[in-house]
Amino acid sequence: MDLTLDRVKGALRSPVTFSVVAGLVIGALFLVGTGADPFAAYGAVVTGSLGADGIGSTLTTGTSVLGMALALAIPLRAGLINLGGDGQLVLGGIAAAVTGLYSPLPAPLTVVLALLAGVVAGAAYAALAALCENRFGVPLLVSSLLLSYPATSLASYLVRYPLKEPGSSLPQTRRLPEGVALPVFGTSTVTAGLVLIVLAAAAYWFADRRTAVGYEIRMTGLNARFAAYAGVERRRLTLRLMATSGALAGLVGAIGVLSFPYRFLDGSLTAPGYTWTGLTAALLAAAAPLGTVVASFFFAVLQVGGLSMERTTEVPRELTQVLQAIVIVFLAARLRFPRLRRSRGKPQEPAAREPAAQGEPV
Amino acid sequence: MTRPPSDPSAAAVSGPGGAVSGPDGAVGGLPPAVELRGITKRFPGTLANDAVDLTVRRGEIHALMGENGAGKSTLMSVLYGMERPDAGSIRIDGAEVSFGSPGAAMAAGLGMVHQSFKLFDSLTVAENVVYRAEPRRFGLVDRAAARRRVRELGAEHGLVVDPDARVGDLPVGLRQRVEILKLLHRGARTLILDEPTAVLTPAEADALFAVLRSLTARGRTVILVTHKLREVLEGSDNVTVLRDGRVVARLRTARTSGAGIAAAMTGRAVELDRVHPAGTPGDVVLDVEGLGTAGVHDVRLSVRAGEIVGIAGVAGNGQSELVEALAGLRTVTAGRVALRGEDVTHASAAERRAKGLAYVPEDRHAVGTAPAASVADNLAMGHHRTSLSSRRGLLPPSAVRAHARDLVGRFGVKAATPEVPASALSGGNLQKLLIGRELAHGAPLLLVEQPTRGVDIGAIQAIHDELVAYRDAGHAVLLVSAELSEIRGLADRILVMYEGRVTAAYDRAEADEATLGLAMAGGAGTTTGAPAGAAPDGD
Amino acid sequence: AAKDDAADGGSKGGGASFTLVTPDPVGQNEFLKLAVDGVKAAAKTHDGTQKVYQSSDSASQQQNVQAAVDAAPDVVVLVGFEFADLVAQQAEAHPKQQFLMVDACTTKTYANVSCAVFREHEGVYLAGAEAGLLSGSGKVGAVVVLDTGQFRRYSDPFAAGAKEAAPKTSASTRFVGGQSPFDDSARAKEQANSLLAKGTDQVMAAAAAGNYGVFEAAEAKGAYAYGVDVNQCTSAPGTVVDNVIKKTDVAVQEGIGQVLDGKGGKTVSYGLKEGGISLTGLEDGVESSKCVIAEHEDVLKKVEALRDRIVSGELTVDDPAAK
Amino acid sequence: MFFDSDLLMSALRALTPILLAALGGALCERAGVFNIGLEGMMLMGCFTAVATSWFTGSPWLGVLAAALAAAAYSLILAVGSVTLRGDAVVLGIAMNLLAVGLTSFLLRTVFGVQGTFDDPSLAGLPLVGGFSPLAYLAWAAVGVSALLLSRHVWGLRLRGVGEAPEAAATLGVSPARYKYAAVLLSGVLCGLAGAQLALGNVTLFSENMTAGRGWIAVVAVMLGRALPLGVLLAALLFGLAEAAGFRLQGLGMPQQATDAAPYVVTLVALFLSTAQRRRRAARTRPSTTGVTS
Ligand SMILES: Nc1ncnc2c1ncn2[C@@H]1O[C@H](COP(=O)(O)OP(=O)(O)OP(=O)(O)O)[C@@H](O)[C@H]1O
Ligand SMILES: Nc1ncnc2c1ncn2[C@@H]1O[C@H](COP(=O)(O)OP(=O)(O)OP(=O)(O)O)[C@@H](O)[C@H]1O
Ligand SMILES: [Mg+2]
Ligand SMILES: [Mg+2]
Repeated sequence: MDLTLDRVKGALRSPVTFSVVAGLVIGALFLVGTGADPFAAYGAVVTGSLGADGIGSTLTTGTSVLGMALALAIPLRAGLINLGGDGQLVLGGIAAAVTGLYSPLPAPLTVVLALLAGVVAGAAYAALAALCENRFGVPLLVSSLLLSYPATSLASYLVRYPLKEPGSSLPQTRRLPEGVALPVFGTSTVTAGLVLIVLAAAAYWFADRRTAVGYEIRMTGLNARFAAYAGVERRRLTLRLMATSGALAGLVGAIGVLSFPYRFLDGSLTAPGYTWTGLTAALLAAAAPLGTVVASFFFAVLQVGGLSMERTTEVPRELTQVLQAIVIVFLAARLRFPRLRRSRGKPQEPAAREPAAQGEPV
Repeated sequence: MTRPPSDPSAAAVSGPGGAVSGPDGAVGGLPPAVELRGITKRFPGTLANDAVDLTVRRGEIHALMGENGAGKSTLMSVLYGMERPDAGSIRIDGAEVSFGSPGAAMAAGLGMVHQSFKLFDSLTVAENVVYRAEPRRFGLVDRAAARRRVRELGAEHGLVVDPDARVGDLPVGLRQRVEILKLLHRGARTLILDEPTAVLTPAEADALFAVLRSLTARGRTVILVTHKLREVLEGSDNVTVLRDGRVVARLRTARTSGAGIAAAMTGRAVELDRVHPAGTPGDVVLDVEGLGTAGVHDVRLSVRAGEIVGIAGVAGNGQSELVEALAGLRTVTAGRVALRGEDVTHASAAERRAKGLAYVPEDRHAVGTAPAASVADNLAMGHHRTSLSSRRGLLPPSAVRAHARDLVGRFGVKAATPEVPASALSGGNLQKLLIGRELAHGAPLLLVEQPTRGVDIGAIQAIHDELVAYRDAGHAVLLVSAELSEIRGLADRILVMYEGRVTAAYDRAEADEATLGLAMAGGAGTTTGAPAGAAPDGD
Repeated sequence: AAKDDAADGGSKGGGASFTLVTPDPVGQNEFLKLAVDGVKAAAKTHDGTQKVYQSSDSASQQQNVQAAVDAAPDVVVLVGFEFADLVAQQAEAHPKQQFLMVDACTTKTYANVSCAVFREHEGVYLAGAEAGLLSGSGKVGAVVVLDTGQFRRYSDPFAAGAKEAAPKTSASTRFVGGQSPFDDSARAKEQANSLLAKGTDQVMAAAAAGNYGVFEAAEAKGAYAYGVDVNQCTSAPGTVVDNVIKKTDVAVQEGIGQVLDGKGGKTVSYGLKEGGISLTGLEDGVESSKCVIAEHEDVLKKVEALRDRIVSGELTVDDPAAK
Repeated sequence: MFFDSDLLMSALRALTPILLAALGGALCERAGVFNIGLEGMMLMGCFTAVATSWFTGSPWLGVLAAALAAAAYSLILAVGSVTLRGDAVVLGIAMNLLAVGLTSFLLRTVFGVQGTFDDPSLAGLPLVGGFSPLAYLAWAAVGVSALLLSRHVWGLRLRGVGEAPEAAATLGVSPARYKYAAVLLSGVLCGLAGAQLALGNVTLFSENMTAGRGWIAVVAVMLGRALPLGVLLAALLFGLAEAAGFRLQGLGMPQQATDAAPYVVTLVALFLSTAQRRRRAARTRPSTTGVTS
């Protein structure tokens, strides 16, 4: 009982809570400053994203955000930052599109093959960034970022010339053949992609919590020298984590192509900024699996709700973007609510200090 | 041996060599260069300095000695304004002072060379020397003046260094010179050197002493913190010995001997001097031939099941590098390492562990643990691929927790729950965690480095008992320690490392402290044809 | 911000309702501004209400269209080729909902989807002819957002028109590209500079926000530029020769009118003939347009003749988007 | 001729904002703070410059305000990473996101438009010899910062702080003070970079108009090894690759290839320079760029 109370108090005092509350308060100040009603605005965000009309969009957006968040969280768990999510995402998408268009197999098998093609393309490209660090000493942060641009350009070229839909004025591939599509839930825009991503999240959670590999990844993130001392080989881990990361990004790309409008359209995978939103979510949760899921959902709500708020009120949706960034600034600085009573929970203190680095906020 | 009713070495205060003139001792009417009175400094859980009096006369080289953790560095930090004393007073040239910062101490004519160099590797010698005290022209660093200054000071004091060399490219001996030049540039009249020769070759050390003597000849004063008896005997005028934060001897170097100083230094709590019964050696577990790696040359040694082989030596003589090379964390450049008859010279750390090696590293915060991770996670490391992971790499949290509870109980680690982060543990408890984790492997070979550094007396005893029990269970242990009493109490055979080589090997019976102390200070003959790893009890 | 204005003077509720969904933020995008003007005018005419939903990417386009359809206004107006797939999907799912697509059309035809498309290439061709006639160096060029079929309508016909008017003219195109092709005017400006450096003295600008950059570059070099969608001569008087006018507002208004009259489901193509595409120089009020072309009546005469040939069907301009 | 003065001019114009921002990044790097928030700081500079120039009619006030605003914005990084010891990479990424949102939001609330604000009466910076005065300032800044870092007392101390803060502290130099100064200066430089972009290269503000230039600056810092001249060369390499790309379009190279070219060239240059550095010395200067790895 007392323990639960302490936990609740700990959670309330955690930087996550502080950052979210501070973000909301500052956002409210912005709103008041522009003459809007913060309650109405936040209300519109909530009803617009979680109401009957919005939940489908939230889950659809959430699929991509969570997918990219997982992709970036997995290496982040070991302290590696992959800034090349866009390139891996796009290559996954284009690989899936090519497979979907030219596979001779029956439609259901083609779907599976296209998903696999996306996964492989993303993984291979991300592994290239890892090789740049392992073999050439170019920091992963930079190599992944720089590699991202040529990948998006390549995809852009492919859909402009060799893969272009004849007669279309858009740089897009032909529509995938009938049936080469992920199953959709009812009349919504939510596809089986959500299931795949949720499964990936569950697998990540499982690996993180319950496998030796997950343990090694966590320990590498907390103290790389410690992990190396115990026999974890950093280069190999980097390569594998990046490949996994790219695989997930590629999967998100493939899901994007195998969902409406069932084709690869230049820029449509990257323009919504899932990579950055995903990275933000992963950072916000310190790459912890459940935290990443919660943060991704939070951002999907903000994005979909923000757009809805803009439609129904006078408040621009950039507000939600600002809110998102403020939350993460506060979190990075590990600000928290001041302690109310000094005497309590001494042994808890260091535990409470680290949730940004380790803890599950659940 | 049990602890005598009164500390025998206490007599050394008036010393075998005869006492120096008392703490008040102003010589020739001049006030002492430095006079510390009743300095007390307490850290949480440690009384680092306990009413220390220290008098340093102008123009002398005054050695400050004591075992690891005796409080030497703390005392110097207090003197240099980096730590505030809890009690006591400081006089410089007779005037009472109170320093709030190193800057203030510098202004009073003190200068300190720290135990680990405080240099900027990418900057030039001249830049390092004038940093924060730059000669200027139009607001710019007057590089010509800085260079000139380095040359002048170098010529004056025999500290020749190329002013334009990048400090990072210099050998340690020259870096040491740069440190001293830094002080001289700032006009320091009293130089404090904390273990300046720990990383120097004997030739470099000799050169340093020549410089120090020339400095004192010109009226400067040197306080030298060191572990090396030879240097003290050859280079210093007076010696003050600290033990457990207290002054236990004040000696005039000319009238004392290495044995006298060593006796004063090591009159430590009885538990450490307890000699455990010898082991019964079996098959060779670790066999090293002609091993070379950065800082280690041509090391030959072997460790057998059921024995503890101790490696004694002053820190920085290659012990850490040797152990890292054995553990697979450092590339071996020469020689061969065999573990239970299998060649593992180029095996990875993971492969060596799988073949039966456990390792307690020296640095428990940066290497041995992940302070931010929970106690349970820290205890699982290394076991996570073996005993704890059931099938196909699954690592059930329940197994990790059970393992943690087991080890916490067995090794008496004081942790509220296995979920608290390791950073919440005290140093001693963290060390117990680390040793418990590595012992729990039951690996045929245990490498253990400085197992009791910074650990309280009770924990030391527990750790020693564990190590002996481990040996008696038929495992091989390679123990690296800078604590002579530890080595003597535990090891069945003792090797001494000096300058990256094994320079002496003793049976436990023949290794008294004076002999060892002498060998550690490089007094064990030349490195050629050293007995190295050849088991002295011959087989 | 979302706009939910009862048209001036009109009473709310009684009349028709229209929702416009844009593919990008309206901002300073002249083309989208005209579309907004169009729905506003329609709301006024039909005594109704209008809303504008601005999207910024594929995800928000999808959400906005969904939201628009959910609210079931009389007409959902969509501007831009990006909506083709979405409209097809929604039209099928909601046969009672009327859609008006501007600037693009679904591949299949639906009874509840009306389209208004433009033949910009005809206007661009005329602008090219002006450029060919006015060029001193015999070199003309275009700075265009991206290398896509849609945007090639602003480069290829420009070259063709110039060559028609002055056969020795050579033409060159730059695509802005980069990390944000629609917003990066500094990049567009450098692209223009790279054309000007080669002696090009007539530049067609179809670079979205980058047009301002192109005008700045031309102005600095004393060269001439051509704008799009509306009269952009005011942005750089003395530099902008003429503009390819695209009367989106008219297309929206007329389209809505037809849908309300029950004549939906058709595709109307606007070109020179229909007056949906024109040049500022060919419209009334050239004199006060601040356009350079106003000083070149001889050129305008020839261009008018060329226009008449296109209108009469004697001359057809190749449409790069149809390739 | 393919390489002519126009190509160089074009490259120089394109690199000016990148160079200013990269110099700021280099100062931070030298002080031991990894600053990847250059893009965001620059964007804040763009908006402030345009807004101030619009409301006061003076581009010079715009430049000044941009420098001040970006410096104030950089405090997020200074306080967050130096005082509160937060992760500089996370802070930098958040600052980039925040700047995009904040400037778009302000664009709507201050100017009531979305996307782009452009007005013929918006006063831009005058051109002197084909370049804006800020371009000359940028080139001068290369020299000044090179001199400052290599020869000035402040620069010497800053380099010391970045390399070994505890060593600097034992000599009585406060590392925090120098780190703050470096971050604030990088703010000023990024503000100038933004002003140059929005009032020099062009005269308008559009959302996200920095278009990745801040990231290129980050890469230039790395490629130029945080040396002002190295940063200049890196920026020049990028600028030339971009300007050459524009030309190559004219020779029929697809837009997508010319888009990718500068990044590929940069990556190759990074490979070569890292390889060379590795060959040259086993001992490398500790760098802050590895903070998170
Ligand atoms: N900052 C600190 N906080 C807590 N304890 C400290 C601190 N610094 C030193 N100690 C403790 O004070 C005691 C004296 O340490 P000190 O560094 O002065 O020893 P030393 O004689 O210099 O040892 P060594 O020979 O290893 O350098 C040790 O027990 C040490 O662990
Ligand atoms: N060329 C020099 N030769 C010897 N000593 C010098 C020289 N220049 C300065 N010093 C000494 O170094 C110390 C500090 O120098 P200085 O006065 O320049 O630092 P400071 O004024 O504290 O610096 P700042 O105010 O910029 O932090 C002083 O004791 C000064 O006498
Ligand atoms: Mg020591
Ligand atoms: Mg010490």
